[in-house]
Amino acid sequence: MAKIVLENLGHSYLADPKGEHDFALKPVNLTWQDGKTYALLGPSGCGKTTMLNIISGLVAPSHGRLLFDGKDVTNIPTSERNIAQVFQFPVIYSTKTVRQNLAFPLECRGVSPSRIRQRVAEVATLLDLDYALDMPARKLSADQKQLISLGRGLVREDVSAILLDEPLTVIDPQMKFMLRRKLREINRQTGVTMILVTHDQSEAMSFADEIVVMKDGLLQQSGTPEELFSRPQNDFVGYFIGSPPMNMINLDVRQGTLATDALSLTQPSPSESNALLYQLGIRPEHISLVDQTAENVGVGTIKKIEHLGVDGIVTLELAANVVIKAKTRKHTAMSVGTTMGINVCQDDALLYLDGRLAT
Amino acid sequence: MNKVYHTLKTIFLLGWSIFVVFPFLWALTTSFKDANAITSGATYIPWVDFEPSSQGWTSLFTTGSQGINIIGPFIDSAVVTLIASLVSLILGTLAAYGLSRFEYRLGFVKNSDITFFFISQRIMPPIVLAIPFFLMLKELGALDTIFGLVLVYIALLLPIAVWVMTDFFSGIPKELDEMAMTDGCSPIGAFFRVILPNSVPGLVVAGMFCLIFGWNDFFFAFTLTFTETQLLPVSIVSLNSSVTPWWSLSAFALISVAPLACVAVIVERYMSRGTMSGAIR
Amino acid sequence: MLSSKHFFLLPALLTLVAIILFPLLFTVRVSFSSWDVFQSGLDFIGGSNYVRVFEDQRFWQSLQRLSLLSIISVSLQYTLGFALALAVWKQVRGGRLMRVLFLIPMMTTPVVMSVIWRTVFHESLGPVNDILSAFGVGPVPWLSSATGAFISVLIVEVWQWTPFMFLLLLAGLVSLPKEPYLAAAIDGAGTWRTFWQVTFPLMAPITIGALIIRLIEASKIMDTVYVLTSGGPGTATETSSYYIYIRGLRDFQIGYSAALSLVYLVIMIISLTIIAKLLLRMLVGKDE
Amino acid sequence: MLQIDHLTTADAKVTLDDVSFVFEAGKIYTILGRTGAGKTELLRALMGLNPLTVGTVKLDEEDITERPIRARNMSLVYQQFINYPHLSVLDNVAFPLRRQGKDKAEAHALAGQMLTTVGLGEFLQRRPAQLSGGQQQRVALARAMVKQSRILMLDEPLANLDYKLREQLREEFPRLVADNVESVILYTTTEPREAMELGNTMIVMHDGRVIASGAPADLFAHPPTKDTASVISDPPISFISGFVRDNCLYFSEGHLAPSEGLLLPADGPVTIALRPDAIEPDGAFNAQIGLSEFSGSQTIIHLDFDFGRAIMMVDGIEAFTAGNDISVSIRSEHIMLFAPDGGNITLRNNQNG
Repeated sequence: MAKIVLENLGHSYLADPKGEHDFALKPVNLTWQDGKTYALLGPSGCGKTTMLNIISGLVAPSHGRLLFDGKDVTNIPTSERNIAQVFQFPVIYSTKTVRQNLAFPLECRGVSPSRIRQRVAEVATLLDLDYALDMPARKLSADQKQLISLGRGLVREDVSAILLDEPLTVIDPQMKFMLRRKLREINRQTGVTMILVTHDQSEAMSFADEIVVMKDGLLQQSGTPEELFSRPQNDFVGYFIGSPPMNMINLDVRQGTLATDALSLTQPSPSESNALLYQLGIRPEHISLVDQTAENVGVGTIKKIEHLGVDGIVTLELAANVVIKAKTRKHTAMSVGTTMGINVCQDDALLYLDGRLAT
Repeated sequence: MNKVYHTLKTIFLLGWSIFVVFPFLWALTTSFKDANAITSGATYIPWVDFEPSSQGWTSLFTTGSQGINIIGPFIDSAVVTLIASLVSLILGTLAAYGLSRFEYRLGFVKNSDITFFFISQRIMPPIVLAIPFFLMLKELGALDTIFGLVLVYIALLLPIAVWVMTDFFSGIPKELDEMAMTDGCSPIGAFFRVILPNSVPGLVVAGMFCLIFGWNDFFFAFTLTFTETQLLPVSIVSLNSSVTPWWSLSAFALISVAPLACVAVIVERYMSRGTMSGAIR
Repeated sequence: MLSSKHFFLLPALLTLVAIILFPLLFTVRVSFSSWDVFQSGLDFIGGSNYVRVFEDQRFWQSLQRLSLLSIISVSLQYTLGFALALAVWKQVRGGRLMRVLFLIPMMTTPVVMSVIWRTVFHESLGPVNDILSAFGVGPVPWLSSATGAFISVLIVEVWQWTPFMFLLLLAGLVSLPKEPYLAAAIDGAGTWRTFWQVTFPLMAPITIGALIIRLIEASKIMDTVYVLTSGGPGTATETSSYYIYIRGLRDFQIGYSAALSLVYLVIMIISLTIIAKLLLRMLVGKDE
Repeated sequence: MLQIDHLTTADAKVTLDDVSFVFEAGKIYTILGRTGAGKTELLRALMGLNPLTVGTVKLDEEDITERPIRARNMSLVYQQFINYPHLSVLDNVAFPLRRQGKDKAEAHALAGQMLTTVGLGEFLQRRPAQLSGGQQQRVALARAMVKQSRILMLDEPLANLDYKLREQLREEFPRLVADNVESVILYTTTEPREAMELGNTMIVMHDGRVIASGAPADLFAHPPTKDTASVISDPPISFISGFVRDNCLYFSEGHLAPSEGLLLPADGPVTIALRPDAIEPDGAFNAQIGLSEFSGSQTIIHLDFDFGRAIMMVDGIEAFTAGNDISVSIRSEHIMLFAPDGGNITLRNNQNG
């Protein structure tokens, strides 16, 4: 078990990076605590896989250092890093039984047979694989194979972290839910740090204590799901976290304040700002639709109602052709064409200057 | 440990390289020798060990009693191999596509049985077929002709083409031809407009295997031709059994293996790209 | 009802049936006749040719020799080919050149190269004995002793066909996925364990394919033998194909050689099927 | 109008079992079902790609069951991004037009227009392999739409795309197909939200059969069977096997379930279905928190009751610590009852409730 520190860590696949653009991963500083769950989240090509490969030791970073519990492991080979990894496609030793698969990492390390037996039994119980121990591993289903991969990491008592590289991709949709839950449970029971790489924000949110959002090799924001959701540091995080994305409404400078015709929410104009673009960011979930009253911060006409089951997404057109989306459970009682009052809590309306959250 | 391993690997690779090139180098140096240089025992380096002579090479292009004409056999070999390979490739590709996409049934015979029938022809020892071939070609008046050999070689190469192309086509998603058909192609049209243009790697690999096995065959050429048609392998063997002019023999051998040795470059490219793995079941 | 699917299959199928099936059936018929130099034509003598095959010691010995030769040579080709493929797999410097070089022997004509090998193994004028003598060994009777001739054939076969194994196995290696190797590194497996637990199982299907193809081809060996040793000295390197060739096309015992070749074909098919099943069970663990 | 009657297939891994339906032009039908429910098989059967053992396909009263694929005037977008690898993007989209006999200039003009519509106007000369997954799928969509075929089928077209890309294309989809007013549009998916968002009519498939169909909101509110309820619920619906005794509903012995407004069936076993929104914090039921997951603006809490497990969904971000005890209320107006054989038996005093 270990604390993982990324110290000014960056990587360029080019020998001589000229500028920002040449970096697959722009230098970052991050600290990951022992025993928590983390998610590296971003669209394809965002650098999350490069970061994972650096941590696993597949790629040696061109810049910076990687520390496990204060020890510099930047140039130490994978086998000596005490990490484990679960891949997108299940990797098992196809000629071995489940038991032999789980025992393999310990055998490689020369652990005594009695200790191996004990550890394998413990881990098998943890994974609910007791019944399958003597089956050939290749006969198991994809989600069970993923558990075996995980188990090969868990049997090692010295394991610092388990890396999960989009492990739910090939799992049946019905099983995804179960496996995700299983992963959380195992984290709670064993206290092993887990790092998940994914492009699916809901997967990241439901899994991780803390999420690292990346784009174009650049760290966008790192924080708890709550933080990312309620205070996205920039417009990309606002877009990427949450579905539908955060509404962004342009503001004009009017006599020292920022205002829009769409909503009667004003913001004090920040002094000494030379930003070109002022925007108000509001989560669709934070917009409540009510009958029109004088207290409303705005009114809008319903353009579209999408049923998503329990809740629905309502598209509204406000004044000055501003279109926003709101998420509600009362959508079944609404109809297209009606005009609704809009309420937004002042705290839920965030100010963005050129796409960055103004603090 | 790592160092020892690395050294062993280098020695192994080096040793094998020498083993591989040795016969070629020996043939090359021998081809420049004359009778004196040969009968005085093994020698290796021209000018140092022996006085080089070009008679081995010139004799190949001289006609008459002293010469051995290599041009005739070379052309015959090329014509037979190319025609047979081409026909096999065309027929084999069509059959492989059919077998990979449609269902055929003839009583209890299914697709897999037909595929097996094609491929199993490789098990057939040439000797089993040699005598009936001989009689059949004699019946057709095709003994000792290019036509007769082409016919036999098609039987020899067709299974190879079917084998490689069946595996190749099974790697092309069926959805591609289905899509072509929904876009308005007939099954035959889908094959020619969509599948064939995307089959170049498979065709190259299959074609190369046909060329290799066609060009290198000796047995059928040996039993089914005599004087009118002569392929390279047969001519060199007949040269071998008469007096042994090692110099001509070596030059002859080098010329006859040269064209296909060049093919190795192409094979390597396809192998490294991984396009070949589909060709192996 | 000639639908488009027949357009694809029929030309090849009919061609092959026309060229192969009739000769094969003809061979079956001939094997029941006494066709030879003195009596050409299709009479019917029942199964007496087959009885003669089962009493023909020289044939059964040639079959034993062939089995020994193919098993040893294919095993060597596989081991060496796999070793070479592994060695150049990740070789960057000079790798390309070496790959091309290692492939060349399989592109060359076996009989042509056998002609060269004959000069190489020549007892007094060849380079092998010359080099060996420098180490105080020899002269080795390469082609004139039974063991020497057998080993010579073996060397030539290995030289010629190891590249084929190399080709199939390397093509397999380059298409292997990366993750299992990373997993093995993470699990702490060394080179040796990684090979046996990851590379070898992943390569099992290709291994089986390659071994079967080579065994099939090796069982037909005859060109090399014909040129290199003519089956000699005595019958020391006489393989089944070569023996049948002597009976059929040299002695012109057409009927008898037809019977021989059919027995040989049946044995080939049966034993190769068994070998394929055994390999499948050993390497892939399939129970069917 | 497309009418299918008693479609039944054999052979394939998943078989269709007596599927009948009538599709109208200009509407989008989403076919929802889990993997292996027979969605793809239905599309393939319509296309003529899977042989039918029984059944007929009629397009505008004309029987086309035996018609060859190329003459069916249908198009299909696959889950994998399938395009012609050897053709440029423009030629890919022009391909079906050329097969219809249009000359090159006309085909290219129409294809170019369609590609502009799907947002690929600047990539006309690229090869499909040089595009991203989302762009490749747009090419496939353009090619399927450019023909203006009578039936446009999409087989989980977004399944292999990144989450956000999926969201974006889903949003654009209605606009993209807006021109195909003559077409019946069939769209398969495994995701209930996608099916409800995109479909005018939603068709639920299970085990090779159509088990329910109708307007998405209606189906969601009143699923006719337990299977339907379970297929169309995301997050999952919870089932608890309880029973009815003396006109009272029980989760289990000693655990009375709320039933105001419900007309209960006769005494006997019954399956009680709880949607995530049927459970709310604070109330008379005690449970242990098994796990709490954060998803968008909701928190999904897995609860372990004495009588079974259920999932609660709470708006907003709230900390629920796993392992803690919690009291919750269960709202009877969101309860559904199913007979043990799976059929819906929920009856309410007030049907609007």
